[in-house]
Amino acid sequence: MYRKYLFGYGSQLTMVLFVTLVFGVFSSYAQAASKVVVIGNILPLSGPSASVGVEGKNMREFVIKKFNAAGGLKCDGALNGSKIKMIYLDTKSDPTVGVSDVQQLINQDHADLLTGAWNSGVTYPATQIAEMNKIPFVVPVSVMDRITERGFKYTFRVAAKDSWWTKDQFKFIDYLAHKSGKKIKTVGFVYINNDFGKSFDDVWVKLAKQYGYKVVLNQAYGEAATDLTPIVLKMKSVKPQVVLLVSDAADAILLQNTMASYDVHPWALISSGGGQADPSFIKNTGKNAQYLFDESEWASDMNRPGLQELNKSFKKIYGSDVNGETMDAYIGIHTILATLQKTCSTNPDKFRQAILNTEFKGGPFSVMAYPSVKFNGKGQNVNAGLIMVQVRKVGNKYERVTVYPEEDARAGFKIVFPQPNHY
Amino acid sequence: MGSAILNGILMGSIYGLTAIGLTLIFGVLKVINFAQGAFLMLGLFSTYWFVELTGANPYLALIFVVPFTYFTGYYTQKFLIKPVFESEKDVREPIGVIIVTTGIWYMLDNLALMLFGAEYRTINVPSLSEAISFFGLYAPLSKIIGFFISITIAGALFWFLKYSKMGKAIRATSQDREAASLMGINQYKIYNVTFGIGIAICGIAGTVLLPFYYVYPTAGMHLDILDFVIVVLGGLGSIPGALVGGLIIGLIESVGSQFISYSWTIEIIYLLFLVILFVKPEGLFGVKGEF
Amino acid sequence: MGLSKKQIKVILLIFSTITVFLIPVFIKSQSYLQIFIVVLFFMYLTTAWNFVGGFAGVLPLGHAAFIAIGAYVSTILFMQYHISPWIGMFAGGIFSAIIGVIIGLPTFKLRGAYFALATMAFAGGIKVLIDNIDTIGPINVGGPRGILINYSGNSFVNFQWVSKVPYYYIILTMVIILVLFTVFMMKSKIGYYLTAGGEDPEAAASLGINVAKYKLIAMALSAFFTALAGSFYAQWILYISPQSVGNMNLSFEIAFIAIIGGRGTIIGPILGALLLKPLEEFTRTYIGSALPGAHLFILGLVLVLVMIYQPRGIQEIVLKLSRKFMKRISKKV
Amino acid sequence: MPILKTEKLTKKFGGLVAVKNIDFEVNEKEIVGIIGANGAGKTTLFNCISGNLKTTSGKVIFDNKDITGHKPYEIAELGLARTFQVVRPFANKSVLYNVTVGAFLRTNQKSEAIEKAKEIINFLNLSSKTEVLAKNLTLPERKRLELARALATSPVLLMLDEVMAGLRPAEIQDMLKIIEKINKKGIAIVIIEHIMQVIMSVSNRIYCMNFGEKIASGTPQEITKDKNVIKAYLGDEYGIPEN
Repeated sequence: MYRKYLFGYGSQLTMVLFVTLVFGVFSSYAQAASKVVVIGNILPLSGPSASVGVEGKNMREFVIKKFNAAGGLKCDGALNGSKIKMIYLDTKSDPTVGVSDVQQLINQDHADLLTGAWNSGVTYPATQIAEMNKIPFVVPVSVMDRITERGFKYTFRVAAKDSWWTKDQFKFIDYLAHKSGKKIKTVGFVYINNDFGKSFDDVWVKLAKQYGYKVVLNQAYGEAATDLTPIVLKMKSVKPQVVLLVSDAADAILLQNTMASYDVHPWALISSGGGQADPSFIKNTGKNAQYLFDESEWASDMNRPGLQELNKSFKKIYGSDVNGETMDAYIGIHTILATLQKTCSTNPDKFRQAILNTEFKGGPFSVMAYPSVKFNGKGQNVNAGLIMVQVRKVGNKYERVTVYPEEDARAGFKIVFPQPNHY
Repeated sequence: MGSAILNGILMGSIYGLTAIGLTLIFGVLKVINFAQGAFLMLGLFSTYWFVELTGANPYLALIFVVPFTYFTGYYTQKFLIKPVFESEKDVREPIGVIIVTTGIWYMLDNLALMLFGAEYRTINVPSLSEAISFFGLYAPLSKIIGFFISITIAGALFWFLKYSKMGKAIRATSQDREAASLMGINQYKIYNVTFGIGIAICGIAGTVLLPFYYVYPTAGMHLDILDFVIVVLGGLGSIPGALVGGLIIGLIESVGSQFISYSWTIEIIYLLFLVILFVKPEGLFGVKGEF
Repeated sequence: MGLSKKQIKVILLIFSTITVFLIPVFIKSQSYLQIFIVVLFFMYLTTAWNFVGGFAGVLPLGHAAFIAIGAYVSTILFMQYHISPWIGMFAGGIFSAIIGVIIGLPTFKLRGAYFALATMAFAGGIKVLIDNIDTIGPINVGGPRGILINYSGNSFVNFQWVSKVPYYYIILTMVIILVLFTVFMMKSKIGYYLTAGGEDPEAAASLGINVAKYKLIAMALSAFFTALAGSFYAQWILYISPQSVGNMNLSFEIAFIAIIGGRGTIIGPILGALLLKPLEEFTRTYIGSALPGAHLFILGLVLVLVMIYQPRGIQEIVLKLSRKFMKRISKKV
Repeated sequence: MPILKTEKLTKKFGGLVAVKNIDFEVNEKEIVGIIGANGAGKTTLFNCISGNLKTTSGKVIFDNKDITGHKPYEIAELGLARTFQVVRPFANKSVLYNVTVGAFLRTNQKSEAIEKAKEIINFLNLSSKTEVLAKNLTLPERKRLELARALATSPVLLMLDEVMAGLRPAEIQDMLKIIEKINKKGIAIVIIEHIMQVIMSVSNRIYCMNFGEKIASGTPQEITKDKNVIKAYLGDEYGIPEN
């Protein structure tokens, strides 16, 4: 009797497989060969991180359109005159999808280079696939330390890694204390319980010990948290002087507004990019976010040549200002372009050699916060530096104002510490 | 600590409000509406757009939100859920309806994503969000209003089911479908109305939440799971149960995180959920066929 | 020369078996192969889910928990104790089966909606638990950061290859074994009893069937096989995290694919995965980046339409079509 | 010698007493009828015996064993089979499949089970429907299938809950013949009916219930003459309905 079943299924299986096969053969024929360099982008275009994913995509489009319009690659070699073809795939912030995207980009779309992922959790396994296939992967954002600590040859990270972020945060606390002459004794940590938040918290705890701060608050909340009042109330009762944050966009907004509504304000609130850097954050918190410090790789008010023009033309097309996320995409894509101009080839080893031996500065790189991009042997940009912005009232609006390091601080703005309405 | 307890009570009642629609629909249709969170998101978005476009007080949005969500629910039941319901009439463990509601959830969430983008949005009404203090306790006005709306809605619904003609018909249908239809009650009409009311309550919950919450396409999902816990805790189908379930969850979250990390309170909630399911699956207030 | 229907079926079966085995020979593109692996992976998961969700007649919505258990057990054994994932796979399976029985004991008392919620809560609880636990004694669980499995070159013992081809054959073998197992099980007393208990527990009990016992057996088997897929996943993606192997959407997806295909039949879950996963992949690639959300909207729509117009799953249509097809062929040949 | 005996069996639903102090006996190889109007407590009594309902008080003794509170499947294993008032076949399975499920109770071998199932299908004149799905059967066929399935478990005692309901007179006659045929194999049978006449001819003894209580018992002849029965029951419902 089951023989009947097996045979029945066999015939159906065959039909479906046939269709799939035909489909596969056709689409591989459809791939026409032409002189283009294919850059595969994996980004969270839907799901929880969709807003940053879409922004990153906009900036990449912006840069590449201009680049192609200006005639594409101009270099000495085979690729001279080549245009860049960008392919975007959605990761949904899901590692499995990310890995499968990378597979597809490498094998089906024959991507020469890869970039993106945004979420560390996706970048981490995705770069491994790229490494196994010897396809260079330029990581503009993901900060998880371990991404560049596996001895990979074809993974290059432009962003600063998380241990630098945390280290600089503690340096900054020290600086605040020093500058204001106040003694800081207690700190508190509040973070979203994902790979990003947990990685930061681990280092914070160690650094607090090292700096001799007492940790009076160490609260994680899940991605599904609907009400952050309990954490705010706890903060109110233990009163840490400085509170460090890691958040995604939704919870950053929720936390900030809840703190304001309960009038709970530590001396300083220092966040780590992420949610607080999302453009929707200030839009949705405004005054409530005043005096918040956010660590960043870049800020729009930095006095850099060409920045205003860039911002203007970008805003004209996409309707939003250049921000930290889009700037990361901008630098990442320019690093790739500059390297390609050098090698004039898509050979991965030549790419590695060129990217490691170049110091990227001037031209499009002059809008960065730090002077240049320079990679070490592990593929980490060693120059990636961090700055601090503080949310301040400018005119009748609230803006991210660069306040640290001092030489980059916006004219007329001094750090406000401790914030005037602190507990 | 006092403020934490107060917050637990206020938030709890609002959680309860978000779950009332779910429990009502289950009580009558015996269907778990997995699209609950998506409809809540609909309530949040319709409130948001009302406030954004008219600049009116958020609670005024109710005059638009309630009919809008009511009819959305009414026609969702009529055109999407009813056909499956009918075809599954004789099935002992009907699950098709659960799946349809999940399909609706996917559709609504992603429709919102396509229409409004993934951006987070809030309405900022300082007078509502500022905490007011009494007897040394603090709570924002928006949550206090939310608390009273929740209690009022629960009470009004209870009254409606007990004394109005339609309410009696709904209760009759929930207790015995066949008997009710023998008595001349059109059971599918009753289902449409019940679904409409359930979704309208989601809409009201959206209006209540927005002044201190935010909205984006998947905003309802977090509350979805919470709502399942709440209704099972209180007893599927019981309206007072939903309120009490909400209060318990609110208090665990709010008071629990004064002692342990907030992310562990969710684990406690899950554990409690499982324990209730195993030990007392009818929930705290679950009297069969009663609200 | 006339061929009987049976002979045609034999020919088709042989042909399709050969085709399936030759796919990696024809399809050089690793990314197409990846799609085939994804399809087979889900075919396997839905078939394992079907033991409980189909034959035992309830709606489990927490199978991601078993995937997570399988993935974590084999990965922890491999990364920290250097035990081959092949062994870890079975350790994970057995552990998962035990958990399945423990969770099944009380949950099978619950009916319909409650059972669905209980399994969902169980899976949710497991995910949050892993999220909150960094280490258990000497064991490094990794909390929300997950565990990255070191890539150490082609090695059978380590269950690792650069090429996707071995993964294809492994998951294909797993699917074949599982489907054969299902076929034989469903034709045995256990299968008869399971189906009977699933269709009408009360009537089944009156025929002397200890329904709860057979449901538990189904649960244990389902949990065991699902966990094997978890271990496979870990070695295939080389990275696991509570988000990737334990999340609710995964549980839902497994259930939906099986249901759209046709639960409680052997062919249903297979067909579901065969048709839905490529569709999903296709819409995600070609629509997803242009209009985020459109692909999931389509999935929701398909789900609703299938439930309204084809509640027993698409297997019914396909069976009808293939019967017609068979008739035409046997006339012609 | 009684094969089944209940002692002061009582079942309450909340305040409602559905079955009250019933003493009931079935002897080996006997056919016993239980009659009573709708709501008299017949099916509840059945459910208490078969373990589908928990008894409130009293005892059920089957084959000299106290089976009060046993699970339905344990009771079925002991050799007490039953059918349901509303037939409950496994609708999407064939007749053979349905009956084989029953036959599996006494064997683990599939071939054996199928053989026995086929035998029983023949015995009940269903052999032309062997491969038909249960949901495509007519009502009388379904009733026979339900009977076949129960019979396949090789019971010592078979309890039939209104197997004639909804059948036409000719079909009822068929069914009665089948019941007699089964009984001849040595299987004791209990039949519930609310139409008395139909089981008069086959029953050795009859119990009459009203509002949960036993109001009379005895041979069919005695029952028809019993005052209580006539008063409570026969007045308005005696006789076979017109069609």
